[in-house]
Amino acid sequence: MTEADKLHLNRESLLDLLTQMIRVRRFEEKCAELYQAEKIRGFLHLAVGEEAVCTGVMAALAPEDAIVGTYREHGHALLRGVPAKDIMAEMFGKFEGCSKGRGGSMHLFCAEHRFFGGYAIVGGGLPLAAGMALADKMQGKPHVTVCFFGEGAAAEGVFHETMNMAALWKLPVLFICENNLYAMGTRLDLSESETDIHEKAQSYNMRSEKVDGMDVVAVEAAAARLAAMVRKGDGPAFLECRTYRFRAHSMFDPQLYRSKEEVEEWKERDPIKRLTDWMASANLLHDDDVSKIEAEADKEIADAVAFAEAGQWEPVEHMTADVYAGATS
Amino acid sequence: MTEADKLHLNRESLLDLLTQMIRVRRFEEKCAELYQAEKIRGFLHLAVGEEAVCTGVMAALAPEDAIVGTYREHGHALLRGVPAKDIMAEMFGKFEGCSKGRGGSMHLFCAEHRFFGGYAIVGGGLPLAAGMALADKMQGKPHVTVCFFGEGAAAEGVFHETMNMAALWKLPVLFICENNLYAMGTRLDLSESETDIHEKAQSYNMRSEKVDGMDVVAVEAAAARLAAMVRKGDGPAFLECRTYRFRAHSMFDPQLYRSKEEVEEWKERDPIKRLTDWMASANLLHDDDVSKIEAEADKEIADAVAFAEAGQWEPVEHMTADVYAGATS
Amino acid sequence: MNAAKNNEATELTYRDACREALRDAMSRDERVFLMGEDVGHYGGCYGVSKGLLEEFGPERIRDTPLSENGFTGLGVGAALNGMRPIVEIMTVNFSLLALDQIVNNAALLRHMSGGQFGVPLVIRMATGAGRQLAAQHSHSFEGLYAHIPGLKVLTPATLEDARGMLWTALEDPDPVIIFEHVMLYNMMGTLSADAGALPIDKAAVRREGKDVSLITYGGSLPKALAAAEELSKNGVEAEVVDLRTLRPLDDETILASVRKTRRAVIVDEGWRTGSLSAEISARIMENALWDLDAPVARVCSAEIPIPYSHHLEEAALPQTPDIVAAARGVTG
Amino acid sequence: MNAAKNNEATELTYRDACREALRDAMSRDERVFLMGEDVGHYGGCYGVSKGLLEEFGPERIRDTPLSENGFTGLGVGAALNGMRPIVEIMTVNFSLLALDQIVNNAALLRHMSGGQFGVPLVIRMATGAGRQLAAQHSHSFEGLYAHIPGLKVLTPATLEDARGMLWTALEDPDPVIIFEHVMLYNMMGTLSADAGALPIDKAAVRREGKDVSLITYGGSLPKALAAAEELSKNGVEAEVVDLRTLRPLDDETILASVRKTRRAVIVDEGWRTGSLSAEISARIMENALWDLDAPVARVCSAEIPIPYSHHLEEAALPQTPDIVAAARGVTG
Ligand SMILES: Cc1ncc(C[n+]2csc(CCOP(=O)(O)OP(=O)(O)O)c2C)c(N)n1
Ligand SMILES: Cc1ncc(C[n+]2csc(CCOP(=O)(O)OP(=O)(O)O)c2C)c(N)n1
Ligand SMILES: [Mg+2]
Ligand SMILES: [Mg+2]
Repeated sequence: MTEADKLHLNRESLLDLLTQMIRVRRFEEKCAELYQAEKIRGFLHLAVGEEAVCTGVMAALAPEDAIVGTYREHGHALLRGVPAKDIMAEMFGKFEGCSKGRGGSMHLFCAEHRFFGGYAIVGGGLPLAAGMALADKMQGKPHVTVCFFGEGAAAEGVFHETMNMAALWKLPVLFICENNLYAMGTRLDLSESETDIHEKAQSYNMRSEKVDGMDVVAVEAAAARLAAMVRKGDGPAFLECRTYRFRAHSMFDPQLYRSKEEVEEWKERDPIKRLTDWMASANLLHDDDVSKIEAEADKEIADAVAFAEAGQWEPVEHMTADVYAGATS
Repeated sequence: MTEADKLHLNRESLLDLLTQMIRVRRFEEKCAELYQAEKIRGFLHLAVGEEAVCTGVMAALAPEDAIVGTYREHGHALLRGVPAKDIMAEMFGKFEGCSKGRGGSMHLFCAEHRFFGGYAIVGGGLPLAAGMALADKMQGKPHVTVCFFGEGAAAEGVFHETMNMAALWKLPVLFICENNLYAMGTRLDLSESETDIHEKAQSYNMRSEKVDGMDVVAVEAAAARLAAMVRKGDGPAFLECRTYRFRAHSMFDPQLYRSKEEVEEWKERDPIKRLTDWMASANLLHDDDVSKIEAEADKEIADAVAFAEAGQWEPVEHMTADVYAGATS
Repeated sequence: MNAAKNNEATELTYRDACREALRDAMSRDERVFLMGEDVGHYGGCYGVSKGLLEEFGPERIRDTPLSENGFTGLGVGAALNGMRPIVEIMTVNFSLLALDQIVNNAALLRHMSGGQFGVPLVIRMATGAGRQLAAQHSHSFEGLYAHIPGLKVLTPATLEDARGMLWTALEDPDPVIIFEHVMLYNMMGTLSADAGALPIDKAAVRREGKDVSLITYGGSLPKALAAAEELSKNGVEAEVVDLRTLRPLDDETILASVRKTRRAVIVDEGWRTGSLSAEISARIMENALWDLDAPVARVCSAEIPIPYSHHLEEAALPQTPDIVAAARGVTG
Repeated sequence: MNAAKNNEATELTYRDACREALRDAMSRDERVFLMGEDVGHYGGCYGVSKGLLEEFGPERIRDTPLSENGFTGLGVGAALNGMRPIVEIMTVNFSLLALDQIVNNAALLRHMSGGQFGVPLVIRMATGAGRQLAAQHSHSFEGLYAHIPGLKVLTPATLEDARGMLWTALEDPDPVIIFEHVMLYNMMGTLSADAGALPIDKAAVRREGKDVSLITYGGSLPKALAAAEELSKNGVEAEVVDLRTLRPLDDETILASVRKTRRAVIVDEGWRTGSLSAEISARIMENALWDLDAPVARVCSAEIPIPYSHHLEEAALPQTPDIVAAARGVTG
């Protein structure tokens, strides 16, 4: 992080970032357990190791901003304010879930917090986010639509179609590329002739930057700066966050495509560890801070699990509701 | 054209370029007439004004190279060696046509000359061309696949998907962008945030250049140079040819989107006029050269029209042939 | 072309009726805008939106780059976030490029989000053959769209419907796809000056008859009506049912007609196998089998890429004589 | 897993059978290569191609970027120019991104070029629901592909077919799409060591019966067979027809069975409206109406985006009890 960024740092805001990252980490670790226990099913994509990205970006946004995410979006939903219990119930497939149990891990939605989903077609959320931004612009609303996606999406044609239209029409959208170097088992340099994703956005004449995605403070600073520009009407912006997932792509993945050493190397840069260490070295961390945060997170998560456990199954007769508004199909 | 290019110019090769451009021009002007006479139907897209591109590029290729074109491909087919009569019969919808009358103006095909078509989904020919190049590469064949398309195609997602894979896998494909500044009625700057198309290809780390598409000698020189590199195994290359169509997009187009003045300005740069003038000024043109070329072209075209007129209609019973190999569906 | 405030009839084309519908929608509701390739400066590939750019400006008559999946996705997003976009896709073949956004996003969103988010998007496109545009511009995929839950699919075949179904579609909270058959654009007719919104969930009996039901939609309606006239000369009175909406299908109207006539011919420009006509036949099988005096017949397109040459294109498509023959087959 | 040169039977999964088919094809013909997302280093999304990268190298087991329309188009081009590509699309929902290349290029090219150019391309993809993968990963679009002239559509539902249909598909001069149902991958069975190529134009009667025909394919075959066993307990002998190939349909086998049993239930995991089941019903209507003792019935998926929660997913799909009930309905 730069000196300028550091100047605005205080214990309170750093503790908050740490708290949020730990909440996400603990939540996802619990999900992994619950998957083993067969409480959560389908595809489960964890972002352990990547918490600095959603944490930093979410800290930079306003409540009226809109979020579009991928199938790896637990942290994004949680930090956006979707209650842990609603997310957990969703992953259990319960009616109390934030998508009534119909979406599961990959399709979290929450209108109240302007969390527009959870999309599992790689790249599919991008034009949708740009369209939301177009709507805001046409309606004169000063909001930002924030669109998260992995670097794998950059190969999809619709990525480019969206970059072009967003730049051409100066749409108020902030693209956040979570570049964790792999798309499932495909390493970036095996799938892109140009691996510097933020340059791709630049080639559309869009403001585009990269940031160390393992440094939550840097992510927050960059996201805040770019979001402010977008909000001002300067058109879209793009932020590539270089990060890494510590766990498998999904629960089915034997990870044949990368070495244990590589994973261990990246774990050295664990964003939680890094912030904790830095705060400690700067005397901003009290002895029991982390354990308190962890305890609170665990409590929240335990409550969420209990809530999910106690939840109902949507009555089968409801199955055909919501295919169309106000009708059973 | 540069001095280096000029050095290799002689009367014979220049006359040939002039001859080819005039053939294409006369052929297309006849098509326009025949459209008015309702002999040719459907969509007819003429490339009058753009002849230097197909003429220059075709002059640079080997017979084993493969061509993939668009719906604006009469000149390409003709200069590739597809007989004028086969093309004309195709446009008449006759059984003797190069696609048996099933394709019409937009879908010319000729296996003998490795003219792989005639595609009318904008951008649709690009991955197909890259796949042909992949096949050549895997089979160790030293051929180049040449893919023509308009600048409008650069907005399609599949353009980018193709650029990426072609560059990533170093495929022997030469992309020729015929940038005539308009996609139907949409001016380039109203559809692209970055209007320098050759830079788009560059952003995939592909060798990419632009050339004055109204200068046939320059086009030939650039295409020959790039084709040689591609053939050598240096991977794909991209050539943007800046050109202009003098006529409407298709025969239905009232051209509301551009001014007569703009068209007139570009007509000043007519590639045929330009080469004629330059050859004359360099004393490379004899007095009756042009009229002789025109007369020969007109003869060829008249024969083609007569052939097409005399052609048969494919028997209706054949209609279901060729949906699958060796079967009526 | 400004509609006077009375019900005097004007003479105009189907294309004009489409344009009037657009103009009306744009005037009524600020949230409505039109987006697609060449809808603005060019005036629309088929001239439907000519003049609207001048009237409503480039923000609301928005020319897009050639990016079908992209701009359709932008339409989905804009609909999600308060606007009422009309996305135009030039030709149904190109819509395959946008199918991901239409199916995987627009159609699924409401259900998948537990009912929280809806997509009030209208997509218009030209469909069908008859203009010698050959294989990549001439198909009929409306039956394919009618397979997708979450979508509604309209096929206006008259000037009234071209004028009247758009507004109802825009008021619908869910994605609606409107197919305009290319051969209808030049069709002349009259429209009452106060012509307005029409329902989008009902089929219409365009001609009453007692001997056989000709069930059709879109570009085949005029052919079916002509066939009915022809049949009438030989004393066969055909009832012509215009589906108008392919999803949801108006079973009631279809079955009532078949129960009355006891014979049905379905006319559908789609390729026969797996076309919408199969679904209608299956529904009749399921609901009115014992009312039938003959097997339900289908007149569809030949299962070939539509050829350029005029005689083959004509031969590939359902034509009035084919309909007459099929009707004679089931009534004979 | 190297097949010994005798006909000893090996115990393996459907997934293994798919892999054996790939390995066999790659070994037989140098022109064959596999291309798709994560087919190489990851080992295939569903593990089908695990180990093949090591065996055949990265040129022939080619990991692609996430570019469905692009790499499918590359497959079309490679097929046009002398290779025999197998393109893998992970899941049928993603194939909508590639539909333009599949329909507008692969399917049309031979006819549109006057017979000059063919596309000997094989596309494989996973289809169907049952793994709680929710709305964007669980649909069944094989009926949609079966609508397209120029394509052939295969749905191997047994180990023998998974092993035997690929090679025949690769020998075919035209584009062939193979659908592998996700719920079949773990199915165990035995395969004779000399199992080899099988025809791709014939349906198979998997169980003989005289009282009702259960006509199905793919992931629904095991369910139909289970239903037949169940029905048998009550003295109803169901004949189970496995379509195997959805385009072209083997009318002869279908109609022979229906003419024999005089009753039919079609089981199809596609959404009911406009599914392949409708086409089969319509063909029975057209060719065997007077042989029927009851209306042809259909058991299909509920017309909803497939939900994540287990109980709703189960409820949305055709299940054995539904098939039993439908068969009782038409035989009762
Ligand atoms: C269009 C599409 N193609 C393929 C897939 C299968 N798939 C799911 S996630 C994934 C990898 C995506 O990688 P990336 O975008 O880098 O995101 P990450 O998973 O690394 O967060 C793939 C190939 C998909 N869901 N959608
Ligand atoms: C995918 C697709 N979208 C739209 C069209 C309709 N269309 C045909 S040509 C054209 C303009 C293409 O412009 P460009 O690529 O610049 O080529 P040009 O016509 O100028 O040679 C359009 C929009 C199409 N054929 N295919
Ligand atoms: Mg990634
Ligand atoms: Mg152009």
